[in-house]
Amino acid sequence: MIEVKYFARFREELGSDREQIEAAKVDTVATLLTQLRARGGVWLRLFGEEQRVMIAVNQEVADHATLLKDGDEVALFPPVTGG
Amino acid sequence: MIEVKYFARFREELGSDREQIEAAKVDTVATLLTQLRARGGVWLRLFGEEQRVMIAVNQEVADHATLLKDGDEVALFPPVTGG
Amino acid sequence: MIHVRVQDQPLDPHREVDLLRADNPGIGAVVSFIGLMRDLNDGDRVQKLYLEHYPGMTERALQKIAEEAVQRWELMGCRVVHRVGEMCPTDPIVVVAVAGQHRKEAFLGCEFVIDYLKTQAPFWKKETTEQGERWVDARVSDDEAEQRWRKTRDSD
Amino acid sequence: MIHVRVQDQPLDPHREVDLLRADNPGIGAVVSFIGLMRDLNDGDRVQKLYLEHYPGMTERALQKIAEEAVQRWELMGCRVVHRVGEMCPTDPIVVVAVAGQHRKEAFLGCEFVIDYLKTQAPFWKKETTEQGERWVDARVSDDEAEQRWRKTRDSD
Repeated sequence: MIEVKYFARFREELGSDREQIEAAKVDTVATLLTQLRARGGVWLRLFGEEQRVMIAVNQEVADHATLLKDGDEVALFPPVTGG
Repeated sequence: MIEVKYFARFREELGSDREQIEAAKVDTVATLLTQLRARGGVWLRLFGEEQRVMIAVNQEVADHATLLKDGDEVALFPPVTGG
Repeated sequence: MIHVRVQDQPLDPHREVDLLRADNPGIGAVVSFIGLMRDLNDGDRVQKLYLEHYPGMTERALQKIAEEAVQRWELMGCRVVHRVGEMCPTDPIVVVAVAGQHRKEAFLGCEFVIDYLKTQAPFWKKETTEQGERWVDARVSDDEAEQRWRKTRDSD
Repeated sequence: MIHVRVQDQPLDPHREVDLLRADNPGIGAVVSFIGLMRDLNDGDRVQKLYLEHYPGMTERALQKIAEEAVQRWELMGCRVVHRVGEMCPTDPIVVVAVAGQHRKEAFLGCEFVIDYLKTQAPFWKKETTEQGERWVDARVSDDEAEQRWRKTRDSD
């Protein structure tokens, strides 16, 4: 399984801070995002191609091309606003 | 009279922190420096053309061309090293 | 020499500067940045601020940024402490304290850390105004500030 | 909002930062520079440092530099305190604390003040090493640091 985490505005709008997704169905971040968008509604709105989505895999900055494997932790979040 | 002040290394090497100079004899900082150099010895060495001498007139940064008048306070000092 | 921390307790910037300097008479310059909660943002009065982070990744990101700064400018120390949770106007949100032999590298190191933190470390601000709660948008100026360090990378 | 001071008593940098911030919830960024006495200079152990100044002119120079910084970057406050007389390794020599709405201007203002202070404010350092006393020479790098602000003046 791949654990997907959502933070801040994404977490609130999705009403969820994490979920487990079947690793066999996603080989890259790009396929994961495609699968999430396919749910429509708020998923499509938040993760649409034109949205700014920051991605981390195993707590390191990642991008659409990053490969995924069983046991990975993926995080999706809006641009950061700390400091 | 013009009051001339010396600071730091200049003060120590001249063995004096100030003196009064006849205002009639100096109309600019340049003539003041020429007069001091004419004393020879340490005066010539400290205020020679090739030396870095910082100048203030009435506590404002000045240069060789600055005009002097009776009652002015002139300060001569080495490059500053604060902070 | 490097210390990074995320805490929900109030932040004491002076303590971080003291710890940074402690027992090192070779330090000639300390530059510190304190980010404070303002009572005004985008023209609206802000009553409260809530800061969320990504436990684990946030600390790793701060550590990485601090290490890069120390290496790049041969710093003698770097402390980064960021507050999370709920806070009020005038509360310190973040402290970046940097020590070096001379001032130039301390200024550069400190600015580098806060510029990167602003765009790379996972923190998110939500503010409470009279109109209710809202997530704060990222600033384009922060991206530009970060870009500057990439451009000059080869010419250091 | 602007405060400059020369003192022979030990300097408390934290107090200056606190006074700078006091009662102003509009401040979003405080950048401070602390210059500290190092126990090593040009390869020699330094035991003591003596700082001379030009009473009257020194305060005027600091005031002028602080005013220019505040005006140029629309700062919300600037405090410059410099110690004179005799001091020991790890003692703070100078504190420049600057407050602004955002970090960019606070960093620029703080660096501007210390760069100008280094080349324009009448202070002179004399250090005591094992070889005896010596006046410290001015650094070319300080002149270069100051020049940078002149060059960019028109392009701000």
